[in-house]
Amino acid sequence: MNAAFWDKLQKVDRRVLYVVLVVLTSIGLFLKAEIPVAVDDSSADFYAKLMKIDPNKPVVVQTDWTISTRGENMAHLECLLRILMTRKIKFVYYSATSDAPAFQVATDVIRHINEERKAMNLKVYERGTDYIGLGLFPNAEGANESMRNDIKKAWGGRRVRMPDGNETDIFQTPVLKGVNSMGDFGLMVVVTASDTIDFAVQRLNDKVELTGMATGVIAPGMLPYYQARQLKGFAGGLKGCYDMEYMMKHGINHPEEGGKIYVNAGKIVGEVPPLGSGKDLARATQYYADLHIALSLLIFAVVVGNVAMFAQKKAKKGAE
Amino acid sequence: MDQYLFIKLSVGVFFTIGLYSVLYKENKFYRFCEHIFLGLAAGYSLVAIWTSILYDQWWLKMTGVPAEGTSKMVPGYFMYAVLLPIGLCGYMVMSKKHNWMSKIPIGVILGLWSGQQVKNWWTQYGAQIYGSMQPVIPTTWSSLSRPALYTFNEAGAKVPLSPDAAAVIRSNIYATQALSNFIFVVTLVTALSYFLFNFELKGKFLRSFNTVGRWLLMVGFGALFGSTVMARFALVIDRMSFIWNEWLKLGR
Amino acid sequence: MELLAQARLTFFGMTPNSPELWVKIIVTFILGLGVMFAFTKAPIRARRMIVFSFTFASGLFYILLWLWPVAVAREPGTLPNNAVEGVAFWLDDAVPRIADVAQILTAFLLGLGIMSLLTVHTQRIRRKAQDWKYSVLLMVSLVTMVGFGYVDWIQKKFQDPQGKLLEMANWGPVQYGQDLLFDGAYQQMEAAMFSMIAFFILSAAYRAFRVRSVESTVLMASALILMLSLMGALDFIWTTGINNLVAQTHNPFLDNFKISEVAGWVKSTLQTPSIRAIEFGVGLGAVAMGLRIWLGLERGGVSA
Amino acid sequence: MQYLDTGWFGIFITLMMVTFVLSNIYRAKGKKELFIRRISGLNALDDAIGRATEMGRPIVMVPGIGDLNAISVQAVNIFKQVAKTASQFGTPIRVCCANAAVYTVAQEVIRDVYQGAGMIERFDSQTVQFVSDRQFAFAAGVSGMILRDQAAASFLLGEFYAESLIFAETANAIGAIQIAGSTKTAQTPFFIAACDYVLIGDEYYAASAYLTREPVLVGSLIGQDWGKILIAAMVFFGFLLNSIERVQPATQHRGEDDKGNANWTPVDSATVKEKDKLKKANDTFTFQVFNPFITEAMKKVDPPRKPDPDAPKEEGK
Repeated sequence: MNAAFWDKLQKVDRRVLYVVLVVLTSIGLFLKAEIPVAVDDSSADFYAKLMKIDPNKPVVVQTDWTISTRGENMAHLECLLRILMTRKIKFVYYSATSDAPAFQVATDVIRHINEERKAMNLKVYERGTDYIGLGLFPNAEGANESMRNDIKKAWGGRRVRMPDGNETDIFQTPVLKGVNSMGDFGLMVVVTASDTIDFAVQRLNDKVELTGMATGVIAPGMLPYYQARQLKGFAGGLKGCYDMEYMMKHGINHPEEGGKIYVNAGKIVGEVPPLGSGKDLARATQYYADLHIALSLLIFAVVVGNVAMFAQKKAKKGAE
Repeated sequence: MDQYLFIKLSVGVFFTIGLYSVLYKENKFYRFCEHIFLGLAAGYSLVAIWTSILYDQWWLKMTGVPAEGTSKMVPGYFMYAVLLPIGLCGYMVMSKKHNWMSKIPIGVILGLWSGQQVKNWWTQYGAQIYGSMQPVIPTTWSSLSRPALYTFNEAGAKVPLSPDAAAVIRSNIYATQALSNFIFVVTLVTALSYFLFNFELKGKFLRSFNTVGRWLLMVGFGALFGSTVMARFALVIDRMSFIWNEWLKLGR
Repeated sequence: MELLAQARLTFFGMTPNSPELWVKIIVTFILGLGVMFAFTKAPIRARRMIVFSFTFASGLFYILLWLWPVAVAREPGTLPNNAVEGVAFWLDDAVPRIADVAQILTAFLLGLGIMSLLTVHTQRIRRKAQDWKYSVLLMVSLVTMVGFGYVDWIQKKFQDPQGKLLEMANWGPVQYGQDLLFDGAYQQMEAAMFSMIAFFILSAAYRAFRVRSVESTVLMASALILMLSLMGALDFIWTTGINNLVAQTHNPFLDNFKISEVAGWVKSTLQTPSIRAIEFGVGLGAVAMGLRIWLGLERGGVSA
Repeated sequence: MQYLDTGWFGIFITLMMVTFVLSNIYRAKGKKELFIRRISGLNALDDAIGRATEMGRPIVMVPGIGDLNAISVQAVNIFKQVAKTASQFGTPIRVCCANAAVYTVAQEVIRDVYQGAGMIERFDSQTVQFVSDRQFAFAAGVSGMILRDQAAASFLLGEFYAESLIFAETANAIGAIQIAGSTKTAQTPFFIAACDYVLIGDEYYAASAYLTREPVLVGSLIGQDWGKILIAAMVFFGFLLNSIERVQPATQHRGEDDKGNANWTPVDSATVKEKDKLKKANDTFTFQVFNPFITEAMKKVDPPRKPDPDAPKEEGK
């Protein structure tokens, strides 16, 4: 092969790369392969926690993301909701971020998970009796601080419309009945695309069992909190979310047919069963397989570029 | 309702493709989407500036909130009214004669920022300075590298160590860890030397110190680059899914 | 403190909607305007002093907060013992109020920004410059968004105490319009623009990650290690392989060669200190520049 | 009334840094010919302006999307230097702002430059403009502008977030010379991959001293250098001290109760467990300096305060 060919190969037009990326990621969506994975300790702890908490205690979900980081956070929230709804755990959700649409986005996700459950003939979660939305708190730090001090003051005066059409104070509803402080919640989960997780850790980690789900950019910063046990577990980025879905399907240390154990998490002593929500492998599974294709393309492109560069140099020298 | 949702999705797909078209080249379709985007964004800013900043943080604090239901009365602080004339000074930038007055609100913003920097410097960096003082002398030579926290039983399966034995391992510094710590400190100091501006580094040794500092910075940057890739690719995959799965309802 | 403390009426904090409060608000505003007018008459050499005093006073607040003795273990509803404590109490109470000031002032200035945008585009339309039709489009979408946005906000905030409009079934045309513009168009465009970064990462990596110099080589190597560790399938194969090796050889040292361990080592031993070195420099730079601005030592530019 | 034990060391070191900067500014006054090492990204500024002038195409400048603070002010200061040259040669410039306060500063400063050069007719509504304060709308607007105007050079200096690569790759695609710099370390790798010259970290703050050689700025830079040497020295002696202490046997261990108060537990050499024999990280001298002892008694140094008669009473108490 001659120098011109290698020259072309090391200066491929960017548009060619873009088209290849679009085509490959589109094809990748249809593969939906279940990729075997070594589950992160943090996700294993998170899943075990979610499967072990008392279903009679409500869970509090803080969801601080908008459409622009939908790719990771929507998979996170969907996965969390599937676990909560399958385990029949009541929950309360709100957004503590200056990004105004966050609450609406979360409400939409709950709606479409409910539609999905309806289609599978499962019980639909009713607002007021099974879950409550509190709305938006624009100042994350202040909201967490006042929740730490007195939850009744922090959420005071918020009302919710029950399925029968009546308005009720949120603390009178079946969801929050008997809740007087953060300690009465079984778990708190922060789903976020920004540093709001830092405020939650600073203000609330000693009041309630705190966990988180965050984008790949935020997640590395959560590792120190997890190591210090300030976070009881977390799912970081798409990988963390795929870990969750994989465990929802296979459990932890759980022997399936033929005694095969898919997830062998060293830290978790004992067995955690799979979830069986009817749709355990969902968005993250689809995206994660696709991510491999995209990453392979990136690495392939870098390798080709380098090989071509060396080959061209060699060919040039040969020609001289 | 379903019709509305389909229209809404289609609008989203239309603009997504429009903005993507710039990847090929700048064109009329992109220009169309870009200008709508800029218009909507400016419109949204004008709405959000009042509804989510000024109304809550300025107006309500100035006028107060009367008691209602279980929520208590919040007094109004009239001094917030001072901020409006200060803010208006900024608009003097349009005047040819009095444009200097625009520096008043700017001065207030910058003054507050400057004070905060000095006040917060130690809280931000003190812990990092302490965290860099890593011990480099091993506390034990019983093993060069840190032993695993498990052993093997007769059957060859992994068994965790007793908590006491594990605690001993955790409390020790092993030779390989000490070496890593030493690399850490050297990396920090060489990289820091790269940012000395007023000292001319003379001699081969000092100059090579500087060069190595720059290489080590590049290692750090490469790692940063690599770790954001997953998050970014997830977003483009999601866009594709938005088009194929949600809009065309294929591939679900 | 602010959140715990009960509302206390003083000269400064008054009953909402009381006539006294309104009188004070209006008087304060007019006085402010008066001072502003007086400034326009200020002699040229006084200008620098005026700007400097505003800057200095604002910075001084945080410096005092930093250096003033703290009133230890203050409990709500107590009085200070002496004047020093009095100042400490005052500083403590003022923090949440001062914290908002910069954001509020920036918000007031947004009008200037929008005026700039409008000037650029009206000029384009007036001159019938190239692409002037797109400028019309921009104006129209701006006005539509503002219209729908405010009407929707007013309806939701003041005319819908029961929160009916949160449910789609109760929506009116305004809510549909707002949702279509904001959720349907604007947010999707944001997501589209954000996701375009992935394309650029691909082309930038292809071009820059070459074994050309030591710098670009180490840049590429550490990026590749991190990227490989993100690929779950590869990680799985590698980890399983090493686990098997460990089980055969009973040598746990091999655990260190798991790709996630290697990536973790690169991050904690090389990335953390090099980034930290940059941060130290940047932090000092910010302090130094902050001092120069606060004390008015920067000539030209921002200081008068 | 006294300082809690917390913080004297932090305040002391911070005050030392402040003294370094201020005393060096004072020392540098009136001196000329102060040394600053070469910063190649800044040397390239003039070449880039020259190239834009030859081609007759505009220079696009972005002061980041951050709020108004020293970082964006620094960007405006650098752009001021660019504008000085550009106004002489009539090279069109476009300063695109994403924050209204930054826009106000840039407008005032850049117009001043044109006025001072007597070229005010070259300053129009597009020279300094506000594009959008929404991150990605701003990105769309600016990249559209770079492509349509076929910018010859782009200077991206300031606080950038995810959008950094959108600008850098777009300008790279049309072959513009790019000089970028950000104090946000997370974005620097993308600039390194896509731009011709990159100011890394602190070089950004050194830029105005480098370009103008004003004694105040250079003096401040010397002070910053001293500060960095102090940090390096602290780390150097700290790690030596730490290393030596960690191999010594412990006589007492420092712990914390659930209120965050520190306390010491003596070590009995007869019964001590293997893991507690040596000094731990928390027992070292350096740790104590950086994390001072707080006890309940310290919180009681102030005499008790009288209740406030005007404060409203808590209901039910």
